[in-house]
Amino acid sequence: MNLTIDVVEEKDYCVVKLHGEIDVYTAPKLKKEILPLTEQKGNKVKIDLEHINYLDSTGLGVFISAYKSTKENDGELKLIHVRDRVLRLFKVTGLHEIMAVDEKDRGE
Amino acid sequence: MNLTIDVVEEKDYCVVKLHGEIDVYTAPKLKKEILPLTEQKGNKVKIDLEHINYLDSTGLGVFISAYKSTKENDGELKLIHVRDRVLRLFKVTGLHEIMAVDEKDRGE
Amino acid sequence: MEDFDFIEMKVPAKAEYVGVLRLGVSGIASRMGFSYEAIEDLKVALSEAATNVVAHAYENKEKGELTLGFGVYENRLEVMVSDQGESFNFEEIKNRIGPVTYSEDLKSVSQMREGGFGLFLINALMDKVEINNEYGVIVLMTKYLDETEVDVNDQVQAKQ
Amino acid sequence: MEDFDFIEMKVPAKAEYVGVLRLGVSGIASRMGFSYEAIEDLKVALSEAATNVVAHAYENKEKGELTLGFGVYENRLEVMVSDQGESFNFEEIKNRIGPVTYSEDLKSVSQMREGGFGLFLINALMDKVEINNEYGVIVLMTKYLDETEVDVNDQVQAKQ
Ligand SMILES: Nc1ncnc2c1ncn2[C@@H]1O[C@H](COP(=O)(O)OP(=O)(O)O)[C@@H](O)[C@H]1O
Ligand SMILES: Nc1ncnc2c1ncn2[C@@H]1O[C@H](COP(=O)(O)OP(=O)(O)O)[C@@H](O)[C@H]1O
Repeated sequence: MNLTIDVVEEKDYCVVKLHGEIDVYTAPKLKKEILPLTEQKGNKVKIDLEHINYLDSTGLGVFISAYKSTKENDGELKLIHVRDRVLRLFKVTGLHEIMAVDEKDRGE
Repeated sequence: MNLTIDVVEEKDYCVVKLHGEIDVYTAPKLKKEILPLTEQKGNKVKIDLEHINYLDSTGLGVFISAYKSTKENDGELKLIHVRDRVLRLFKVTGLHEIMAVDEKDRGE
Repeated sequence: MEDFDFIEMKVPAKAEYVGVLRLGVSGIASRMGFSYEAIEDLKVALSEAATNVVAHAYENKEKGELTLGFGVYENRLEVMVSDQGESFNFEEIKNRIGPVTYSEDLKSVSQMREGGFGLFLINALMDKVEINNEYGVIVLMTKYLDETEVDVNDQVQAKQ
Repeated sequence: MEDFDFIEMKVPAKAEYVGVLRLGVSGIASRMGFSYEAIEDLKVALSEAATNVVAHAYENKEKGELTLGFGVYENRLEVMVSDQGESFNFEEIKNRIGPVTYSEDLKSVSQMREGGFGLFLINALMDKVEINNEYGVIVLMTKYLDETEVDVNDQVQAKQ
Protein backbone atom coordinates (compact mmCIF):
# COMPACT_ATOMS: atom_id res chain seq x y z
CA MET A 1 0.00 0.00 0.00
CA ASN A 2 3.03 2.28 0.12
CA LEU A 3 5.28 3.89 -2.43
CA THR A 4 9.03 4.25 -2.34
CA ILE A 5 10.75 6.72 -4.64
CA ASP A 6 14.40 6.56 -5.63
CA VAL A 7 15.86 9.31 -7.78
CA VAL A 8 19.12 8.95 -9.67
CA GLU A 9 20.15 12.36 -10.98
CA GLU A 10 22.67 12.67 -13.81
CA LYS A 11 23.90 15.78 -15.61
CA ASP A 12 21.03 16.21 -18.05
CA TYR A 13 18.67 13.44 -17.20
CA CYS A 14 17.37 11.57 -14.24
CA VAL A 15 15.69 8.28 -13.52
CA VAL A 16 12.95 8.00 -10.94
CA LYS A 17 12.46 4.45 -9.76
CA LEU A 18 9.13 3.72 -8.13
CA HIS A 19 8.18 0.72 -6.00
CA GLY A 20 4.71 -0.04 -4.71
CA GLU A 21 1.33 1.56 -5.24
CA ILE A 22 0.29 4.95 -6.58
CA ASP A 23 -3.07 6.01 -5.21
CA VAL A 24 -4.73 8.94 -3.49
CA TYR A 25 -2.57 8.33 -0.42
CA THR A 26 0.83 8.14 -2.10
CA ALA A 27 0.25 10.44 -5.12
CA PRO A 28 0.89 13.73 -3.26
CA LYS A 29 4.32 12.52 -2.17
CA LEU A 30 5.10 11.43 -5.72
CA LYS A 31 4.06 14.78 -7.15
CA LYS A 32 6.24 16.62 -4.66
CA GLU A 33 9.26 14.54 -5.68
CA ILE A 34 8.77 14.61 -9.43
CA LEU A 35 7.66 18.17 -10.17
CA PRO A 36 10.92 19.85 -9.13
CA LEU A 37 12.77 17.53 -11.51
CA THR A 38 10.52 18.52 -14.41
CA GLU A 39 11.07 22.19 -13.65
CA GLN A 40 14.79 22.04 -14.38
CA LYS A 41 15.24 23.51 -17.88
CA GLY A 42 15.76 20.85 -20.50
CA ASN A 43 15.83 17.99 -18.02
CA LYS A 44 15.02 14.53 -19.32
CA VAL A 45 13.00 12.68 -16.74
CA LYS A 46 12.53 8.94 -16.98
CA ILE A 47 10.08 7.35 -14.64
CA ASP A 48 10.58 3.64 -14.14
CA LEU A 49 7.28 1.90 -13.41
CA GLU A 50 8.61 -1.65 -13.45
CA HIS A 51 7.79 -2.19 -9.79
CA ILE A 52 4.50 -0.37 -9.68
CA ASN A 53 1.84 -2.97 -9.02
CA TYR A 54 -1.05 -0.56 -8.64
CA LEU A 55 -1.91 2.76 -10.21
CA ASP A 56 -5.16 4.65 -10.72
CA SER A 57 -6.31 8.05 -11.94
CA THR A 58 -4.50 9.85 -9.14
CA GLY A 59 -1.25 8.52 -10.62
CA LEU A 60 -2.29 9.48 -14.14
CA GLY A 61 -2.94 12.99 -12.82
CA VAL A 62 0.58 13.25 -11.42
CA PHE A 63 2.11 12.12 -14.71
CA ILE A 64 0.00 14.59 -16.68
CA SER A 65 1.14 17.47 -14.54
CA ALA A 66 4.74 16.29 -14.82
CA TYR A 67 4.31 16.06 -18.59
CA LYS A 68 2.92 19.59 -18.78
CA SER A 69 5.75 20.86 -16.65
CA THR A 70 8.47 19.28 -18.79
CA LYS A 71 6.85 20.72 -21.92
CA GLU A 72 6.88 24.18 -20.37
CA ASN A 73 10.53 23.79 -19.45
CA ASP A 74 11.78 22.29 -22.72
CA GLY A 75 12.35 19.00 -21.03
CA GLU A 76 11.21 15.49 -21.73
CA LEU A 77 9.20 12.97 -19.80
CA LYS A 78 9.26 9.26 -20.45
CA LEU A 79 7.56 6.44 -18.61
CA ILE A 80 9.54 3.24 -18.92
CA HIS A 81 9.04 -0.45 -18.13
CA VAL A 82 5.32 0.03 -17.96
CA ARG A 83 3.52 -3.20 -17.11
CA ASP A 84 0.48 -4.53 -18.93
CA ARG A 85 -2.08 -3.57 -16.32
CA VAL A 86 -0.74 -0.06 -15.88
CA LEU A 87 -0.36 0.38 -19.63
CA ARG A 88 -3.99 -0.54 -20.01
CA LEU A 89 -5.06 2.51 -18.01
CA PHE A 90 -2.94 4.77 -20.22
CA LYS A 91 -4.57 3.25 -23.28
CA VAL A 92 -8.14 3.43 -21.99
CA THR A 93 -7.72 7.10 -21.09
CA GLY A 94 -5.95 7.95 -24.37
CA LEU A 95 -2.86 9.19 -22.54
CA HIS A 96 -0.51 6.81 -24.34
CA GLU A 97 -1.13 8.85 -27.50
CA ILE A 98 0.16 11.96 -25.85
CA MET A 99 2.89 10.88 -23.49
CA ALA A 100 5.88 8.66 -24.15
CA VAL A 101 4.87 5.41 -22.50
CA ASP A 102 7.35 2.68 -23.15
CA GLU A 103 6.68 -0.85 -22.08
CA LYS A 104 9.78 -2.41 -23.57
CA ASP A 105 12.66 0.00 -23.04
CA ARG A 106 14.76 -1.85 -20.52
CA GLY A 107 18.00 0.03 -21.21
CA GLU A 108 19.04 3.57 -20.51
CA MET B 1 -6.31 -17.21 1.28
CA ASN B 2 -6.38 -20.68 -0.20
CA LEU B 3 -4.60 -23.92 0.46
CA THR B 4 -3.19 -26.38 -2.02
CA ILE B 5 -2.32 -29.89 -0.95
CA ASP B 6 0.08 -32.18 -2.79
CA VAL B 7 0.60 -35.72 -1.56
CA VAL B 8 3.54 -37.88 -2.58
CA GLU B 9 2.91 -41.45 -1.45
CA GLU B 10 5.75 -43.95 -1.14
CA LYS B 11 5.71 -47.56 0.10
CA ASP B 12 5.84 -46.85 3.83
CA TYR B 13 5.83 -43.09 4.09
CA CYS B 14 4.32 -40.10 2.44
CA VAL B 15 5.01 -36.40 2.18
CA VAL B 16 2.19 -33.88 2.20
CA LYS B 17 3.25 -30.55 0.74
CA LEU B 18 1.09 -27.61 1.69
CA HIS B 19 0.96 -24.19 0.05
CA GLY B 20 -1.01 -21.21 1.32
CA GLU B 21 -3.09 -20.58 4.41
CA ILE B 22 -4.61 -22.93 6.97
CA ASP B 23 -7.65 -21.37 8.61
CA VAL B 24 -11.28 -22.18 9.37
CA TYR B 25 -12.06 -22.15 5.65
CA THR B 26 -9.29 -24.45 4.44
CA ALA B 27 -8.83 -26.70 7.53
CA PRO B 28 -11.72 -29.09 6.73
CA LYS B 29 -10.24 -29.88 3.32
CA LEU B 30 -6.84 -30.47 4.93
CA LYS B 31 -8.29 -32.80 7.53
CA LYS B 32 -10.07 -34.80 4.86
CA GLU B 33 -6.82 -35.28 2.94
CA ILE B 34 -4.53 -36.05 5.85
CA LEU B 35 -6.61 -38.33 8.09
CA PRO B 36 -6.85 -41.25 5.64
CA LEU B 37 -3.04 -41.20 5.36
CA THR B 38 -2.66 -41.44 9.13
CA GLU B 39 -5.08 -44.34 9.26
CA GLN B 40 -2.84 -46.60 7.18
CA LYS B 41 -1.15 -48.96 9.68
CA GLY B 42 2.43 -47.94 10.38
CA ASN B 43 2.46 -45.12 7.86
CA LYS B 44 5.02 -42.36 8.32
CA VAL B 45 3.43 -39.06 7.43
CA LYS B 46 5.57 -35.99 6.86
CA ILE B 47 3.82 -32.70 6.49
CA ASP B 48 5.86 -30.02 4.79
CA LEU B 49 4.90 -26.56 6.05
CA GLU B 50 7.60 -24.63 4.20
CA HIS B 51 5.06 -22.75 2.10
CA ILE B 52 2.46 -22.17 4.76
CA ASN B 53 2.33 -18.44 5.39
CA TYR B 54 -0.61 -18.48 7.76
CA LEU B 55 -1.87 -20.95 10.34
CA ASP B 56 -4.06 -20.63 13.41
CA SER B 57 -5.73 -22.89 15.97
CA THR B 58 -7.87 -24.56 13.31
CA GLY B 59 -4.65 -25.84 11.75
CA LEU B 60 -3.27 -26.94 15.12
CA GLY B 61 -6.50 -28.88 15.64
CA VAL B 62 -6.04 -30.76 12.38
CA PHE B 63 -2.46 -31.68 13.27
CA ILE B 64 -3.51 -32.87 16.72
CA SER B 65 -6.14 -35.15 15.30
CA ALA B 66 -3.65 -36.44 12.72
CA TYR B 67 -1.15 -37.05 15.52
CA LYS B 68 -3.69 -38.96 17.56
CA SER B 69 -4.65 -41.01 14.54
CA THR B 70 -1.04 -42.00 13.73
CA LYS B 71 -0.49 -43.01 17.37
CA GLU B 72 -3.54 -45.23 17.24
CA ASN B 73 -2.32 -46.83 14.03
CA ASP B 74 1.33 -47.31 14.99
CA GLY B 75 2.36 -44.68 12.54
CA GLU B 76 4.40 -41.50 12.81
CA LEU B 77 3.65 -37.87 12.17
CA LYS B 78 6.28 -35.25 11.56
CA LEU B 79 5.93 -31.62 10.66
CA ILE B 80 8.88 -30.42 8.64
CA HIS B 81 10.28 -27.09 7.42
CA VAL B 82 8.22 -25.20 9.94
CA ARG B 83 8.71 -21.46 9.70
CA ASP B 84 9.39 -19.16 12.63
CA ARG B 85 5.92 -17.70 12.85
CA VAL B 86 4.17 -21.02 12.61
CA LEU B 87 6.63 -22.61 15.03
CA ARG B 88 5.80 -19.87 17.50
CA LEU B 89 2.18 -21.04 17.71
CA PHE B 90 3.31 -24.61 18.40
CA LYS B 91 5.55 -23.32 21.16
CA VAL B 92 2.97 -21.03 22.76
CA THR B 93 0.41 -23.82 22.88
CA GLY B 94 2.93 -26.40 24.15
CA LEU B 95 2.34 -28.67 21.16
CA HIS B 96 6.00 -28.72 20.12
CA GLU B 97 6.69 -30.75 23.27
CA ILE B 98 4.33 -33.45 22.12
CA MET B 99 4.56 -33.59 18.38
CA ALA B 100 7.64 -33.81 16.18
CA VAL B 101 7.97 -30.29 14.85
CA ASP B 102 11.11 -29.83 12.84
CA GLU B 103 12.15 -26.45 11.60
CA LYS B 104 15.46 -27.43 10.09
CA ASP B 105 15.05 -30.82 8.49
CA ARG B 106 15.37 -30.00 4.81
CA GLY B 107 16.25 -33.51 3.67
CA GLU B 108 14.20 -36.65 3.51
CA MET C 1 -35.50 -13.62 -4.22
CA GLU C 2 -31.97 -14.09 -5.43
CA ASP C 3 -29.71 -15.18 -2.60
CA PHE C 4 -26.61 -13.16 -1.82
CA ASP C 5 -24.11 -12.30 0.91
CA PHE C 6 -23.85 -8.71 2.03
CA ILE C 7 -20.60 -7.28 3.34
CA GLU C 8 -20.20 -3.79 4.67
CA MET C 9 -17.16 -1.66 5.45
CA LYS C 10 -17.19 1.81 6.95
CA VAL C 11 -14.07 3.94 7.12
CA PRO C 12 -13.31 7.61 7.72
CA ALA C 13 -13.18 9.44 4.37
CA LYS C 14 -9.38 9.66 4.44
CA ALA C 15 -6.80 8.84 1.79
CA GLU C 16 -4.99 6.37 4.03
CA TYR C 17 -7.93 3.96 4.10
CA VAL C 18 -8.47 3.61 0.36
CA GLY C 19 -5.77 0.94 0.22
CA VAL C 20 -7.50 -0.99 3.00
CA LEU C 21 -10.72 -1.02 0.98
CA ARG C 22 -8.73 -2.30 -1.97
CA LEU C 23 -7.49 -5.22 0.10
CA GLY C 24 -11.08 -5.94 1.03
CA VAL C 25 -12.33 -6.07 -2.53
CA SER C 26 -9.41 -8.16 -3.70
CA GLY C 27 -10.08 -10.69 -0.94
CA ILE C 28 -13.76 -10.96 -1.72
CA ALA C 29 -13.22 -11.10 -5.47
CA SER C 30 -10.52 -13.73 -5.28
CA ARG C 31 -12.73 -15.82 -2.99
CA MET C 32 -15.45 -15.58 -5.64
CA GLY C 33 -13.08 -16.81 -8.33
CA PHE C 34 -12.60 -13.64 -10.36
CA SER C 35 -9.60 -13.62 -12.72
CA TYR C 36 -6.48 -11.67 -11.87
CA GLU C 37 -7.41 -9.10 -14.53
CA ALA C 38 -10.93 -8.66 -13.22
CA ILE C 39 -9.66 -8.24 -9.66
CA GLU C 40 -7.36 -5.47 -10.85
CA ASP C 41 -10.30 -3.79 -12.58
CA LEU C 42 -12.35 -4.00 -9.41
CA LYS C 43 -9.53 -2.52 -7.36
CA VAL C 44 -9.18 0.46 -9.68
CA ALA C 45 -12.93 1.08 -9.97
CA LEU C 46 -13.47 0.90 -6.22
CA SER C 47 -10.47 3.15 -5.57
CA GLU C 48 -11.74 5.73 -8.04
CA ALA C 49 -15.10 5.92 -6.31
CA ALA C 50 -13.47 6.00 -2.87
CA THR C 51 -10.97 8.65 -3.99
CA ASN C 52 -13.88 10.83 -5.06
CA VAL C 53 -15.42 10.52 -1.63
CA VAL C 54 -12.12 11.48 -0.03
CA ALA C 55 -11.51 14.34 -2.46
CA HIS C 56 -14.94 15.81 -3.13
CA ALA C 57 -17.66 14.65 -0.75
CA TYR C 58 -16.76 16.51 2.39
CA GLU C 59 -15.03 19.57 1.02
CA ASN C 60 -16.76 21.93 3.41
CA LYS C 61 -16.77 19.65 6.41
CA GLU C 62 -14.07 18.62 8.74
CA LYS C 63 -14.70 14.92 8.45
CA GLY C 64 -16.99 12.37 6.95
CA GLU C 65 -17.55 8.72 6.43
CA LEU C 66 -17.26 6.38 3.47
CA THR C 67 -19.55 3.36 3.35
CA LEU C 68 -18.77 0.44 1.13
CA GLY C 69 -21.23 -2.34 0.48
CA PHE C 70 -20.57 -5.58 -1.39
CA GLY C 71 -23.31 -7.76 -2.77
CA VAL C 72 -21.81 -11.20 -3.39
CA TYR C 73 -24.01 -13.05 -5.88
CA GLU C 74 -23.58 -16.38 -7.61
CA ASN C 75 -22.67 -14.72 -10.90
CA ARG C 76 -21.55 -11.19 -10.01
CA LEU C 77 -20.15 -8.77 -7.46
CA GLU C 78 -21.96 -5.53 -6.77
CA VAL C 79 -19.93 -2.78 -5.15
CA MET C 80 -21.65 0.25 -3.63
CA VAL C 81 -19.62 3.25 -2.54
CA SER C 82 -21.55 5.96 -0.75
CA ASP C 83 -21.08 9.12 1.25
CA GLN C 84 -23.29 11.60 3.04
CA GLY C 85 -21.47 14.59 1.61
CA GLU C 86 -22.15 17.01 -1.20
CA SER C 87 -23.89 15.89 -4.34
CA PHE C 88 -23.04 17.00 -7.83
CA ASN C 89 -24.89 17.73 -11.01
CA PHE C 90 -24.19 14.93 -13.43
CA GLU C 91 -25.06 16.97 -16.54
CA GLU C 92 -22.62 19.62 -15.46
CA ILE C 93 -19.62 17.37 -14.99
CA LYS C 94 -20.39 15.27 -18.06
CA ASN C 95 -18.27 17.42 -20.34
CA ARG C 96 -15.24 17.51 -18.12
CA ILE C 97 -14.87 13.78 -17.72
CA GLY C 98 -13.83 11.12 -20.23
CA PRO C 99 -10.65 10.14 -22.08
CA VAL C 100 -8.29 12.72 -23.47
CA THR C 101 -7.87 13.14 -27.20
CA TYR C 102 -4.84 14.04 -29.21
CA SER C 103 -6.52 17.18 -30.54
CA GLU C 104 -7.18 18.34 -27.00
CA ASP C 105 -3.50 18.01 -26.27
CA LEU C 106 -2.41 19.84 -29.41
CA LYS C 107 -4.62 22.78 -28.60
CA SER C 108 -2.76 23.65 -25.47
CA VAL C 109 -0.62 21.47 -23.30
CA SER C 110 -0.91 23.86 -20.42
CA GLN C 111 -4.68 23.57 -20.41
CA MET C 112 -4.71 19.81 -20.58
CA ARG C 113 -6.74 18.58 -17.67
CA GLU C 114 -5.23 16.53 -14.91
CA GLY C 115 -8.44 15.02 -13.57
CA GLY C 116 -11.78 13.82 -14.75
CA PHE C 117 -10.68 10.23 -15.34
CA GLY C 118 -12.24 8.68 -12.27
CA LEU C 119 -15.87 8.18 -13.30
CA PHE C 120 -14.71 7.42 -16.82
CA LEU C 121 -12.46 4.60 -15.62
CA ILE C 122 -15.15 3.18 -13.36
CA ASN C 123 -17.39 2.98 -16.37
CA ALA C 124 -14.72 1.47 -18.60
CA LEU C 125 -13.68 -1.22 -16.13
CA MET C 126 -17.03 -2.32 -14.70
CA ASP C 127 -19.90 -4.01 -16.51
CA LYS C 128 -22.66 -1.80 -15.15
CA VAL C 129 -22.55 1.50 -13.29
CA GLU C 130 -25.32 3.51 -11.67
CA ILE C 131 -24.87 6.80 -9.89
CA ASN C 132 -27.37 8.27 -7.50
CA ASN C 133 -26.71 11.71 -6.12
CA GLU C 134 -29.89 12.78 -4.53
CA TYR C 135 -28.38 12.91 -1.08
CA GLY C 136 -24.63 12.51 -0.99
CA VAL C 137 -23.34 10.30 -3.79
CA ILE C 138 -23.89 6.59 -4.28
CA VAL C 139 -21.94 4.75 -6.96
CA LEU C 140 -23.24 1.25 -7.59
CA MET C 141 -21.12 -0.86 -9.89
CA THR C 142 -21.39 -4.44 -11.00
CA LYS C 143 -18.89 -6.90 -12.36
CA TYR C 144 -19.91 -10.31 -13.70
CA LEU C 145 -17.84 -13.42 -13.12
CA ASP C 146 -18.56 -14.60 -16.62
CA GLU C 147 -17.92 -11.76 -19.01
CA THR C 148 -20.36 -13.01 -21.60
CA GLU C 149 -23.21 -12.00 -19.29
CA VAL C 150 -22.37 -8.35 -19.67
CA ASP C 151 -25.10 -6.02 -20.82
CA VAL C 152 -24.62 -4.43 -24.24
CA ASN C 153 -25.43 -1.01 -22.87
CA ASP C 154 -22.57 -0.21 -20.54
CA GLN C 155 -22.93 3.54 -20.28
CA VAL C 156 -23.00 5.38 -16.97
CA GLN C 157 -26.62 5.72 -15.95
CA ALA C 158 -27.40 8.83 -13.98
CA LYS C 159 -30.39 8.56 -11.68
CA GLN C 160 -31.37 11.90 -10.34
CA MET D 1 -11.34 12.81 24.52
CA GLU D 2 -8.67 10.80 22.82
CA ASP D 3 -8.94 11.07 19.06
CA PHE D 4 -9.27 7.91 17.00
CA ASP D 5 -10.51 6.55 13.67
CA PHE D 6 -13.24 3.97 13.72
CA ILE D 7 -13.51 1.34 11.02
CA GLU D 8 -16.27 -1.20 10.79
CA MET D 9 -16.68 -4.38 8.77
CA LYS D 10 -19.74 -6.61 8.71
CA VAL D 11 -19.72 -10.01 7.08
CA PRO D 12 -21.91 -13.09 7.17
CA ALA D 13 -20.66 -15.48 9.87
CA LYS D 14 -19.15 -17.85 7.30
CA ALA D 15 -15.73 -19.45 7.14
CA GLU D 16 -15.01 -18.02 3.71
CA TYR D 17 -14.95 -14.43 4.98
CA VAL D 18 -12.45 -14.88 7.81
CA GLY D 19 -9.59 -14.46 5.33
CA VAL D 20 -11.12 -11.21 4.07
CA LEU D 21 -11.17 -9.85 7.63
CA ARG D 22 -7.53 -10.83 7.94
CA LEU D 23 -6.68 -8.77 4.87
CA GLY D 24 -8.50 -5.87 6.49
CA VAL D 25 -6.57 -6.00 9.73
CA SER D 26 -3.25 -6.45 7.97
CA GLY D 27 -3.96 -3.36 5.83
CA ILE D 28 -4.90 -1.22 8.80
CA ALA D 29 -2.04 -2.46 10.97
CA SER D 30 0.58 -1.98 8.28
CA ARG D 31 -0.73 1.53 7.65
CA MET D 32 -0.29 2.21 11.37
CA GLY D 33 3.30 1.05 11.24
CA PHE D 34 3.06 -2.21 13.18
CA SER D 35 5.96 -4.61 12.73
CA TYR D 36 5.64 -7.70 10.58
CA GLU D 37 5.54 -9.85 13.72
CA ALA D 38 2.84 -7.76 15.35
CA ILE D 39 0.74 -7.86 12.18
CA GLU D 40 0.96 -11.65 12.19
CA ASP D 41 -0.16 -11.69 15.83
CA LEU D 42 -3.10 -9.45 15.01
CA LYS D 43 -4.10 -11.68 12.10
CA VAL D 44 -4.12 -14.80 14.27
CA ALA D 45 -5.95 -13.16 17.19
CA LEU D 46 -8.62 -11.68 14.93
CA SER D 47 -9.04 -14.97 13.09
CA GLU D 48 -9.45 -16.88 16.35
CA ALA D 49 -12.22 -14.58 17.48
CA ALA D 50 -13.86 -14.66 14.06
CA THR D 51 -13.53 -18.44 13.85
CA ASN D 52 -15.38 -18.71 17.15
CA VAL D 53 -18.23 -16.64 15.77
CA VAL D 54 -18.39 -18.86 12.70
CA ALA D 55 -18.13 -22.07 14.75
CA HIS D 56 -20.08 -21.37 17.93
CA ALA D 57 -22.23 -18.25 17.84
CA TYR D 58 -25.03 -19.35 15.57
CA GLU D 59 -25.13 -23.07 16.17
CA ASN D 60 -28.89 -23.22 16.37
CA LYS D 61 -29.61 -20.64 13.71
CA GLU D 62 -29.37 -20.78 10.00
CA LYS D 63 -27.31 -17.65 9.61
CA GLY D 64 -25.82 -14.79 11.49
CA GLU D 65 -23.57 -11.80 11.23
CA LEU D 66 -20.08 -11.02 12.41
CA THR D 67 -19.27 -7.41 13.21
CA LEU D 68 -15.70 -6.24 13.39
CA GLY D 69 -14.74 -2.83 14.73
CA PHE D 70 -11.29 -1.26 14.68
CA GLY D 71 -10.30 1.64 16.88
CA VAL D 72 -7.21 3.21 15.35
CA TYR D 73 -5.42 5.23 18.01
CA GLU D 74 -2.11 7.04 17.96
CA ASN D 75 -0.43 4.35 20.08
CA ARG D 76 -2.60 1.24 19.68
CA LEU D 77 -5.12 -0.72 17.67
CA GLU D 78 -8.30 -1.95 19.31
CA VAL D 79 -10.10 -4.80 17.58
CA MET D 80 -13.64 -5.69 18.53
CA VAL D 81 -15.23 -8.89 17.25
CA SER D 82 -18.88 -9.33 18.07
CA ASP D 83 -21.87 -11.48 17.25
CA GLN D 84 -25.54 -11.60 18.22
CA GLY D 85 -25.48 -15.34 18.79
CA GLU D 86 -25.29 -17.56 21.80
CA SER D 87 -23.29 -16.53 24.83
CA PHE D 88 -21.17 -18.86 26.93
CA ASN D 89 -20.28 -19.20 30.57
CA PHE D 90 -16.70 -18.14 30.98
CA GLU D 91 -16.18 -20.04 34.24
CA GLU D 92 -17.39 -23.18 32.58
CA ILE D 93 -15.05 -23.09 29.58
CA LYS D 94 -12.07 -21.88 31.64
CA ASN D 95 -10.82 -25.40 32.34
CA ARG D 96 -11.02 -26.62 28.79
CA ILE D 97 -8.96 -23.85 27.25
CA GLY D 98 -5.26 -23.11 27.53
CA PRO D 99 -2.01 -24.71 26.37
CA VAL D 100 -1.50 -28.45 26.43
CA THR D 101 0.96 -30.02 28.82
CA TYR D 102 3.16 -33.02 28.39
CA SER D 103 1.50 -34.80 31.30
CA GLU D 104 -1.88 -34.33 29.65
CA ASP D 105 -0.53 -36.03 26.56
CA LEU D 106 1.01 -38.91 28.48
CA LYS D 107 -2.25 -39.64 30.25
CA SER D 108 -4.05 -40.54 27.11
CA VAL D 109 -3.31 -39.56 23.57
CA SER D 110 -6.78 -40.45 22.46
CA GLN D 111 -8.29 -37.99 24.91
CA MET D 112 -6.01 -35.13 24.01
CA ARG D 113 -8.18 -32.24 23.07
CA GLU D 114 -8.18 -30.81 19.57
CA GLY D 115 -9.64 -27.42 20.42
CA GLY D 116 -9.63 -24.84 23.15
CA PHE D 117 -6.64 -22.92 21.84
CA GLY D 118 -8.52 -19.98 20.38
CA LEU D 119 -9.15 -17.78 23.40
CA PHE D 120 -5.80 -18.82 24.80
CA LEU D 121 -3.96 -17.66 21.69
CA ILE D 122 -5.86 -14.38 21.58
CA ASN D 123 -4.70 -13.74 25.10
CA ALA D 124 -1.13 -14.77 24.38
CA LEU D 125 -0.77 -12.65 21.26
CA MET D 126 -2.57 -9.45 22.23
CA ASP D 127 -1.64 -7.00 24.96
CA LYS D 128 -5.08 -6.69 26.52
CA VAL D 129 -8.23 -8.78 26.08
CA GLU D 130 -11.73 -8.24 27.40
CA ILE D 131 -14.65 -10.54 26.80
CA ASN D 132 -18.23 -9.56 27.27
CA ASN D 133 -20.91 -12.19 26.82
CA GLU D 134 -24.02 -10.69 28.18
CA TYR D 135 -25.77 -10.75 24.83
CA GLY D 136 -23.92 -12.62 22.13
CA VAL D 137 -20.16 -12.43 22.55
CA ILE D 138 -17.90 -9.41 22.25
CA VAL D 139 -14.15 -9.87 22.25
CA LEU D 140 -12.25 -6.61 22.60
CA MET D 141 -8.53 -6.87 22.14
CA THR D 142 -5.80 -4.28 22.10
CA LYS D 143 -2.32 -4.23 20.66
CA TYR D 144 0.11 -1.39 21.31
CA LEU D 145 2.45 -0.06 18.66
CA ASP D 146 5.21 0.29 21.19
CA GLU D 147 5.47 -2.91 23.14
CA THR D 148 6.89 -1.24 26.22
CA GLU D 149 3.46 0.26 26.86
CA VAL D 150 1.98 -3.13 27.57
CA ASP D 151 0.20 -3.65 30.85
CA VAL D 152 1.80 -6.11 33.25
CA ASN D 153 -1.48 -7.84 33.84
CA ASP D 154 -2.29 -9.47 30.52
CA GLN D 155 -4.81 -12.05 31.61
CA VAL D 156 -8.18 -12.50 29.93
CA GLN D 157 -10.69 -10.40 31.80
CA ALA D 158 -14.17 -11.77 31.84
CA LYS D 159 -16.91 -9.21 32.26
CA GLN D 160 -20.20 -10.80 32.90
N1 LIG E 1 -18.51 11.39 -4.11
C1 LIG E 1 -18.56 12.60 -4.72
N2 LIG E 1 -19.00 13.69 -4.03
C2 LIG E 1 -19.06 14.90 -4.64
N3 LIG E 1 -18.68 15.11 -5.92
C3 LIG E 1 -18.23 14.08 -6.64
C4 LIG E 1 -18.14 12.77 -6.09
N4 LIG E 1 -17.67 11.94 -7.05
C5 LIG E 1 -17.48 12.68 -8.14
N5 LIG E 1 -17.81 13.99 -7.91
C6 LIG E 1 -17.74 15.10 -8.90
O1 LIG E 1 -17.58 14.56 -10.19
C7 LIG E 1 -16.40 15.09 -10.82
C8 LIG E 1 -15.75 14.06 -11.74
O2 LIG E 1 -15.17 13.00 -10.98
P1 LIG E 1 -14.02 12.11 -11.63
O3 LIG E 1 -14.45 11.68 -12.97
O4 LIG E 1 -13.71 11.05 -10.65
O5 LIG E 1 -12.79 13.09 -11.81
P2 LIG E 1 -11.98 13.96 -10.75
O6 LIG E 1 -12.29 13.42 -9.40
O7 LIG E 1 -10.57 13.78 -11.17
O8 LIG E 1 -12.45 15.37 -10.95
C9 LIG E 1 -15.52 15.53 -9.66
O9 LIG E 1 -14.64 16.56 -10.04
C10 LIG E 1 -16.56 16.02 -8.65
O10 LIG E 1 -16.98 17.33 -8.96
N1 LIG F 1 -18.42 -16.17 19.77
C1 LIG F 1 -18.75 -17.23 20.55
N2 LIG F 1 -20.04 -17.62 20.70
C2 LIG F 1 -20.37 -18.67 21.49
N3 LIG F 1 -19.46 -19.40 22.18
C3 LIG F 1 -18.16 -19.09 22.07
C4 LIG F 1 -17.73 -17.98 21.27
N4 LIG F 1 -16.38 -17.89 21.38
C5 LIG F 1 -15.99 -18.88 22.20
N5 LIG F 1 -17.06 -19.61 22.63
C6 LIG F 1 -17.00 -20.76 23.57
O1 LIG F 1 -15.73 -20.79 24.17
C7 LIG F 1 -15.10 -22.06 23.94
C8 LIG F 1 -13.59 -21.91 23.85
O2 LIG F 1 -13.23 -21.25 22.66
P1 LIG F 1 -11.78 -21.40 22.06
O3 LIG F 1 -10.77 -21.17 23.13
O4 LIG F 1 -11.66 -20.50 20.89
O5 LIG F 1 -11.65 -22.91 21.64
P2 LIG F 1 -12.51 -23.77 20.57
O6 LIG F 1 -13.25 -22.81 19.70
O7 LIG F 1 -11.50 -24.56 19.85
O8 LIG F 1 -13.41 -24.62 21.42
C9 LIG F 1 -15.76 -22.60 22.69
O9 LIG F 1 -15.70 -24.01 22.62
C10 LIG F 1 -17.19 -22.09 22.84
O10 LIG F 1 -17.93 -22.93 23.69
